[in-house]
Amino acid sequence: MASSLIEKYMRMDKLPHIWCPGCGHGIVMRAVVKAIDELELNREKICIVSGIGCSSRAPGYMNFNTLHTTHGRALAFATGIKHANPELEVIVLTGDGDCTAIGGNHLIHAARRNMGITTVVFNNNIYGMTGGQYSPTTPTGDKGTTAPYGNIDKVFDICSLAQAAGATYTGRATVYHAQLLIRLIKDGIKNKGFSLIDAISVCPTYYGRKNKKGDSVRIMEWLKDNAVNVAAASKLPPEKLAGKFLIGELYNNPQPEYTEEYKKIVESFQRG
Amino acid sequence: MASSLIEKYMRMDKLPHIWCPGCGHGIVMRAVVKAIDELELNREKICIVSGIGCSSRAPGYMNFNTLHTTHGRALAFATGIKHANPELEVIVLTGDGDCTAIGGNHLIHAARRNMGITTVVFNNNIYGMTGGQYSPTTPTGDKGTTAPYGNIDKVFDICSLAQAAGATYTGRATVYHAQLLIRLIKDGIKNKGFSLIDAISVCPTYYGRKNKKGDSVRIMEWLKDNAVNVAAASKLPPEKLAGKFLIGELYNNPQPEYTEEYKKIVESFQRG
Amino acid sequence: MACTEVRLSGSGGQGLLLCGIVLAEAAILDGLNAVQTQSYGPEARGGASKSEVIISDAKIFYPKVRKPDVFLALTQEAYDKYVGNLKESGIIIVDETVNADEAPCREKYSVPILRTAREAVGKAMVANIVALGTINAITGLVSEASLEKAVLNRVPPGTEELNRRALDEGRKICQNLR
Amino acid sequence: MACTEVRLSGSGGQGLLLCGIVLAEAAILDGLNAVQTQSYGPEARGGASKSEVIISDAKIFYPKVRKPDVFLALTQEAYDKYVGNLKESGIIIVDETVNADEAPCREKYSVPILRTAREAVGKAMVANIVALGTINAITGLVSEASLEKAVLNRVPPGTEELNRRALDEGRKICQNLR
Amino acid sequence: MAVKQKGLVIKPDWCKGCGICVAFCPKDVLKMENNKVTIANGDACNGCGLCELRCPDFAIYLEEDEKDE
Amino acid sequence: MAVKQKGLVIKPDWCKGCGICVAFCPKDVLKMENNKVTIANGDACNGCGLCELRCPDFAIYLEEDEKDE
Amino acid sequence: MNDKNVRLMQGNEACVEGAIAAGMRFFAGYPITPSTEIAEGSSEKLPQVGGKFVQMEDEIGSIAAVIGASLTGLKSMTATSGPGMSLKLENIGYAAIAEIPCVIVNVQRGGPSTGLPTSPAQGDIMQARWGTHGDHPTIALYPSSVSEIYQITIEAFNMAEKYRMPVILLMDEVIGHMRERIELPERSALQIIDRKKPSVGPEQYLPYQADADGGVPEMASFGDGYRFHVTGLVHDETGFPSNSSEVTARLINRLMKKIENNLDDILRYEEENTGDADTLLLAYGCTARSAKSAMDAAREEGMKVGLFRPITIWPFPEQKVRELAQRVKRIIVPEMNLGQYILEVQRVAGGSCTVEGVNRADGEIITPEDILDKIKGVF
Amino acid sequence: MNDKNVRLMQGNEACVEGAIAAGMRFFAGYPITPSTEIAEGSSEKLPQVGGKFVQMEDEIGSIAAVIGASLTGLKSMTATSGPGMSLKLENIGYAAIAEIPCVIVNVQRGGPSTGLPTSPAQGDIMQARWGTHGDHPTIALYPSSVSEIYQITIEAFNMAEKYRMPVILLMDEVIGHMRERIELPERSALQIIDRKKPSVGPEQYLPYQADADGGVPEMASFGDGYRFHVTGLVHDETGFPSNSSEVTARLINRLMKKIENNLDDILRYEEENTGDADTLLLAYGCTARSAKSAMDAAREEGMKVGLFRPITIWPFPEQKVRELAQRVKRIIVPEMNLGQYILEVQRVAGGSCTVEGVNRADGEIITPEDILDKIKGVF
Ligand SMILES: Cc1ncc(C[n+]2csc(CCOP(=O)(O)OP(=O)(O)O)c2C)c(N)n1
Ligand SMILES: Cc1ncc(C[n+]2csc(CCOP(=O)(O)OP(=O)(O)O)c2C)c(N)n1
Ligand code: SF4
Ligand code: SF4
Ligand code: SF4
Ligand code: SF4
Ligand code: SF4
Ligand code: SF4
Ligand SMILES: [Mg+2]
Ligand SMILES: [Mg+2]
Repeated sequence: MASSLIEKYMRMDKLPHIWCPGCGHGIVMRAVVKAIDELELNREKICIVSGIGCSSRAPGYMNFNTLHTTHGRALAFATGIKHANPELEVIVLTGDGDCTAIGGNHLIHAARRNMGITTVVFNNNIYGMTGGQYSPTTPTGDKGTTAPYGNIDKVFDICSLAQAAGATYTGRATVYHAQLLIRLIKDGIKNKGFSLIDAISVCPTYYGRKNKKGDSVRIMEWLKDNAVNVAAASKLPPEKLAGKFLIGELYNNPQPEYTEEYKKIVESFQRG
Repeated sequence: MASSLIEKYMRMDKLPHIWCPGCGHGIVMRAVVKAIDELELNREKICIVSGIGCSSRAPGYMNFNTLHTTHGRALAFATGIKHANPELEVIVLTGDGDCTAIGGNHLIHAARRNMGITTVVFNNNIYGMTGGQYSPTTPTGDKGTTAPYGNIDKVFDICSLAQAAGATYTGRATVYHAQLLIRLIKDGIKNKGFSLIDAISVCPTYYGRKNKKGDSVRIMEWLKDNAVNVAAASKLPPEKLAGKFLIGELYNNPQPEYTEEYKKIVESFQRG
Repeated sequence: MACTEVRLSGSGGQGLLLCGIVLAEAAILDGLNAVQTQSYGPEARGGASKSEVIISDAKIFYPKVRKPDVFLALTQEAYDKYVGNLKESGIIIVDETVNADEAPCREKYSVPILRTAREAVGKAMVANIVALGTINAITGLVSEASLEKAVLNRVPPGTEELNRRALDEGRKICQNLR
Repeated sequence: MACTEVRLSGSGGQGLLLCGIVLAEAAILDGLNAVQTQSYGPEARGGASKSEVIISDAKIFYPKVRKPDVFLALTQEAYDKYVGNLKESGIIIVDETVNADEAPCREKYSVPILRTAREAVGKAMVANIVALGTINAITGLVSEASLEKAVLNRVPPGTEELNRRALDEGRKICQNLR
Repeated sequence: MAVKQKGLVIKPDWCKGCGICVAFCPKDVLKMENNKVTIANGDACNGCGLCELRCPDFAIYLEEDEKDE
Repeated sequence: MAVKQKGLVIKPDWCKGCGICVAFCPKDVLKMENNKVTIANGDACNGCGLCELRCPDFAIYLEEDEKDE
Repeated sequence: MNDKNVRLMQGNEACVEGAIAAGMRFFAGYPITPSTEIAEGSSEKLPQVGGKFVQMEDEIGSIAAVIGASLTGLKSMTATSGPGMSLKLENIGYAAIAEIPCVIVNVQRGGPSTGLPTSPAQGDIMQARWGTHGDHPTIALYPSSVSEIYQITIEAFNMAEKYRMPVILLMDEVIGHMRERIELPERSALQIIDRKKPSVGPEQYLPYQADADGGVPEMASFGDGYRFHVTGLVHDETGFPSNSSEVTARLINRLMKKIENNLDDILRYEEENTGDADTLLLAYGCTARSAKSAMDAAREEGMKVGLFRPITIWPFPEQKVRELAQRVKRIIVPEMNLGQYILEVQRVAGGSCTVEGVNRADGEIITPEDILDKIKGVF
Repeated sequence: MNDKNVRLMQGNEACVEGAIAAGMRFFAGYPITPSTEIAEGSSEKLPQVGGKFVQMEDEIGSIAAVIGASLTGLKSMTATSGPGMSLKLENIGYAAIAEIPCVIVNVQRGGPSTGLPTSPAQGDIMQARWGTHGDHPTIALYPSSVSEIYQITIEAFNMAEKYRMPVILLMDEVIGHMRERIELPERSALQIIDRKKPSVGPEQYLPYQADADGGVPEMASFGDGYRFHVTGLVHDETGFPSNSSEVTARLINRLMKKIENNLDDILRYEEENTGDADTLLLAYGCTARSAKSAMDAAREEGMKVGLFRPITIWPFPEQKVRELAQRVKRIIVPEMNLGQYILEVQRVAGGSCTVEGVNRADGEIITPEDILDKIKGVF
């Protein structure tokens, strides 16, 4: 027996999952099913799509229509799914590497088209699956197995990037702030267009170890201490915000969704 | 005989170029050499890189180290060049399709790394070379040969996208505002990190014709009437800005350049 | 006529592609076989361009024109570039502005196609349709009815009358010739 | 000894990969040939894992262990998963916490490797090095000197003393055994 | 073989011993034992559900009242 | 075969007749003839160089004074 | 027109028409010469029949979207040329291992790289078979006229749906771009094959359970009420990943067997004058048209020349070619490449006759004379 | 160690060491199992020798950056596995036509698609030859031990630089990941080849002018003072695009001839016991190790078994295999795929002997017993 939420939505025969002890991905995955549960969505009409990575293993555990694609391409597969059947609620679960490194182009274009897809980035600031190489979100100066002398790249703010590309909903929460995470995923799903939730996860095995940041508990404490809710942030003096990062709903500006616009073209022929 | 600028910097045996009458790309190409000339750069140390497209033919006409790569990949080739020899002034000439459709991922990552590359986008809002398909910058509602019923996609603001990704200098000018264009390219080259100049060009042959926007002269008149300089824009009431677009320097925030940061790692071993 | 090879040439914007398509379509309306091909390449951006048609009552295998029986050139550049390989028994039709003095073949017609379009029809753009009228008047490759039908099939709606006139004027030029 | 196949197994975090590498390196220091391989796969994320070494005075071609001569298991899971295929003449060395009652082979040693690491050396992490000491004391696969040198080659700087002690304690366990 | 107290359920075979629930329980209800979580002080549990919310392995949760059925 | 007047040079074989220079010359110096640009009113030219700046085909330009040499 | 079904049509246009007749309701693509008209035609026609078109950001996204749409129940296609084909290969492998029906059109141009974008070439023959990594089955079809493009596009969809796999349609630039007479069959006369839907309920459904013949699993669509899992990892009958060597062997073998066991159904070819031929021309696509002319000319001169034209070029029509090789003295394989398909012909001929190529990789199509010269032994 | 040059080294590590010894000063890559250690090792070692490492956003960017860096004068390499290899193909074609030296390592894993990411396979043999579109030359090398990886990586760089082309280094997961004894040669004993720099000044320099032998043009670097143009379009000796069929034929033929005319230099192989053999094992990579054991065992039982191990697997050692085929009764080709290299062996054997495969595509390596069974005719 597991909790009724898990029993209801997970593929019980695949659990316990393969993720390492303390891996944040389990917290994010639970947040996704919790959001689905609270929205009372028709599960037959939910399609969960991922790429390749530790995070991208999530769909295999989730009892919906699930698709595990190639590395970086989840959003492009999802675009085909949503366009083919706009009735489906398409949710993409992806990693920081999957979504913003090799998959960066599909991200900005799905956002630009405002495709009706909700993307949840399991952002652990590292390539977990391949063993700890730095990713586009590994903080500058941190180490990875391919950055033995410290990463000199700048990092993406995935939400800003998605917004600049055209996303109509963005938000960020961490695995410490799991309640907020659930709310943002719900709001992201409710937005008809392209939504992106940057879910700050934790990879104790590679990111934590390589950077001597300790175990999950210590990293989560760090997340707790350094995240500032946007609402609070607006009231804080700049010096209080130095070195912190924002969580909460960052952008919400509904605009015409792609498949609804396409439908108008198709209907123009059906009427005619 | 042609003007001394052209004689000096162009491969005279390749001229006249192949672009259509009124194609804006020639104006942009001239602006690039003019900027180089005014900066008095050492031409042996300039490397011009392009992808594939009408715009990407430019390097073939320019008498520097020139590289015509594969569609969308100019910035990735350029990254290798700049990293291999940071002394080179690397300038990427690309199209809206080349840079932001198939090449979108390389754009955001070159920007993120703040690679010392100056990118000039010959942005004619269409795929010229393949005959007029809509591009990520074709205005919503406009037609292309693959958007016979009007484009339903939203458009990229290439400068905002590059800035969100990490570019440290961005600016926009049009072929009507060629003087401004030259200045922005100069300032972009002067910025040590990643610079992007969105050069609004004109494709009378496909974009103009498909959208009944008239010939180059008419399109350039439209550009003149609808561009607002950022400096002026800040003083205008919002209603005056509706439907207009901004030109001028849009962002300028120098930050450590990639190859300079890398050099520090290498030097740490040379000292040791 | 077992198999006739036609090469239509001019400058990029003169609509010779359409010209070839219409001719091929007319042949098909006549119950013949036809294959139409054209040159692509960077020269498609202006400069000389050509469109080729093979018409035959038998099946057509090799699809490219090798030795044209009929050659049209609306510009000097196109003429110079594509006049080669003409069959000795071939027919050359050129706009009056084209110098075809050295033409290698038997029949040669220099006709005011561009001027007719501009002046008699009043639209330079329809020179391709004028040319079709002229070519067919000279060669009789396809039936007049099919040619007209093919033209009307392929031109933009609203321009039917204009094009019908262009075809007519094209035909007429030849009457003066004979 | 023509060719000895060694399989070292335990749970993901126990450092058996290093254990295999050190053993192979020691063999090379002794002038022998050695090949070390390991299991990759999703099980690399925790669960049982193994590292394998073949040591031979001749060249080694086929690189995978098929019938181990020496088998180490630090956990029950690893034991159960990898005990198969053992050579009848093989040697089993298990941590005292592992139940190896049904072991299919001649020689079997149940030794307090994990406890020794924890208590005698004071660092659970060095169980792999303790195990090396034990294995070599039992099998004499490589020279003591080479083994120590290989350990010191491969452990993080600053931990040399700790690891030397671990090796020593591992050796000692066996003295009690014999 | 679930361990229960006050609606709090632990599924030890799924627990990977990361300690997250222990660290962030506001009432210090939980503790680690042999790399598995156990209930140290069940009476103190306030049913806030934070342990469930943050357990990456779904190994600890609050039993729901069977209200809907 | 360049056409010159008042430092203004036209290179007719490169001119593609787009009319940009004509349309945007502030002094109405230029005009189209047979799809090529020509100088209609050379005396009016103020040497602003806008025609050169915007000619996509480098077919019109102002001759530089040979100052540096 | 006299007969309203007779038309002048461009090859690329015929591909769109055939696809729509076959039931295509989804197209994702990225423009590239000389295939662009297929995307353009699809963007125009699909909304008219309630279908969906999308221009993706690149070719990788296009094939990915096509696979996603196919999994959602729509017959799907993409079209490209060499450079785009090279980019699609990873996901074509995905479609092969995950058994997703789709059609990929490659209107070939001169390569490698950007090469000769507007010139004809037949340089992607071997790529169609071996381009993606790993062992995988391949069906590739190669029409040689406009009307055959129409018909073979339909067959491509039929095979894709029937065998649940990607089918590659190789085309020549010259046929894609030329216009030719086509007689469109009545819709009712077309044989259209749809994928087999699950015959069992969601509880019993195993998405990768071979059917009774050991071949093709039944296919549910996302949203149908069957909640199944699809992955590009090696997987068992349930669709979930497995590392077992047994499962792997079973999967890979079944994938290959889908083809090997159905060669009779999959292989399409045409032969002419092979009965008494001592010289056999073996050619595909536009080269076969030149070969046909060359054969006719040679026959007129009394030479015993035959023609074998594979339409299914992959799988290779091994048995048929072996038989022919045993009957003739020599096989001539004209190709607009440096010799690709000829390698298989040589392999299968196994020394029983001479096998010679007529090759051009210079952007020009092989003429009947080129082939005739070879037949006559002139070089 | 006794001899300080004797070491225990991992295959992937040996690749990095060999590359640096060969003069590699640039690496761009994207992590993928089982090749990742090559990127990791390069990121660590390159800055120590003044070289450059960059982790790109994907595999396409990686090969592009490698080509850019090579054009700028640095010896450059990238490493990947099947899925990444499929993505790199378009630009590998670019390197072929634009003649840019570079080394591409493919540490193979089970495919197609994501397949079996951590299992060994030899499924990308044909892809290495035919993966990219269009006709192009290919050199692919295939080491079978850790110390051979070191040495062959150097050879890969040498051939890349000498022939100005991409060279593919195919590796087995099992050899990439295993650790083995290696004796590092003295640096001074290594033969390192650098590209030929222009022998003429910038005014005379034609970047694609064949050298005296009709082969490889001299190569300037960007920034050297030669302002040249490089394109992936078909181009003439000046480097500028051309549509001429004559130029095209000349270019493509020269590219192919660079290899055909230098087979003696390019082909590497090893043979053992082929003198009296009636059964020949033909195997590469880790499979050759099993074949060697199987041969030894068979010889002990008195069977006349020989071994031919191509190290250069492309170009195919055609003449050598033909000779051997004429001498032996049968050739056995063990491969960890469904039969790829065997197709070439069959073609070249042309019926002169039996050619049989021993195949596994299930994630396990072929054992000596698998091969021995085949030798003995047991199945
Ligand atoms: C085309 C391709 N390139 C590379 C890989 C190897 N690869 C698998 S997962 C991964 C990175 C995963 O990182 P991320 O998306 O952040 O997920 P995480 O494992 O950290 O959750 C990489 C590089 C691959 N499978 N396919
Ligand atoms: C991989 C690949 N895909 C597609 C193409 C075809 N292609 C060539 S240029 C181009 C678009 C060019 O558009 P843009 O970059 O805006 O340049 P423009 O021609 O408008 O100046 C396309 C799609 C190609 N050459 N390679
Ligand atoms: S490696 Fe990192 S991301 Fe992957 S399962 Fe382990 S902790 Fe999670
Ligand atoms: S097609 Fe458009 S972009 Fe290309 S040359 Fe002509 S006008 Fe310029
Ligand atoms: S429900 Fe709250 S109080 Fe109770 S154990 Fe969990 S976290 Fe602690
Ligand atoms: S959070 Fe979950 S897995 Fe971690 S210790 Fe608590 S119950 Fe165990
Ligand atoms: S702008 Fe240049 S090309 Fe256009 S008309 Fe003037 S001179 Fe001619
Ligand atoms: S220089 Fe100025 S004034 Fe003179 S022609 Fe040119 S645009 Fe007109
Ligand atoms: Mg990650
Ligand atoms: Mg454009």
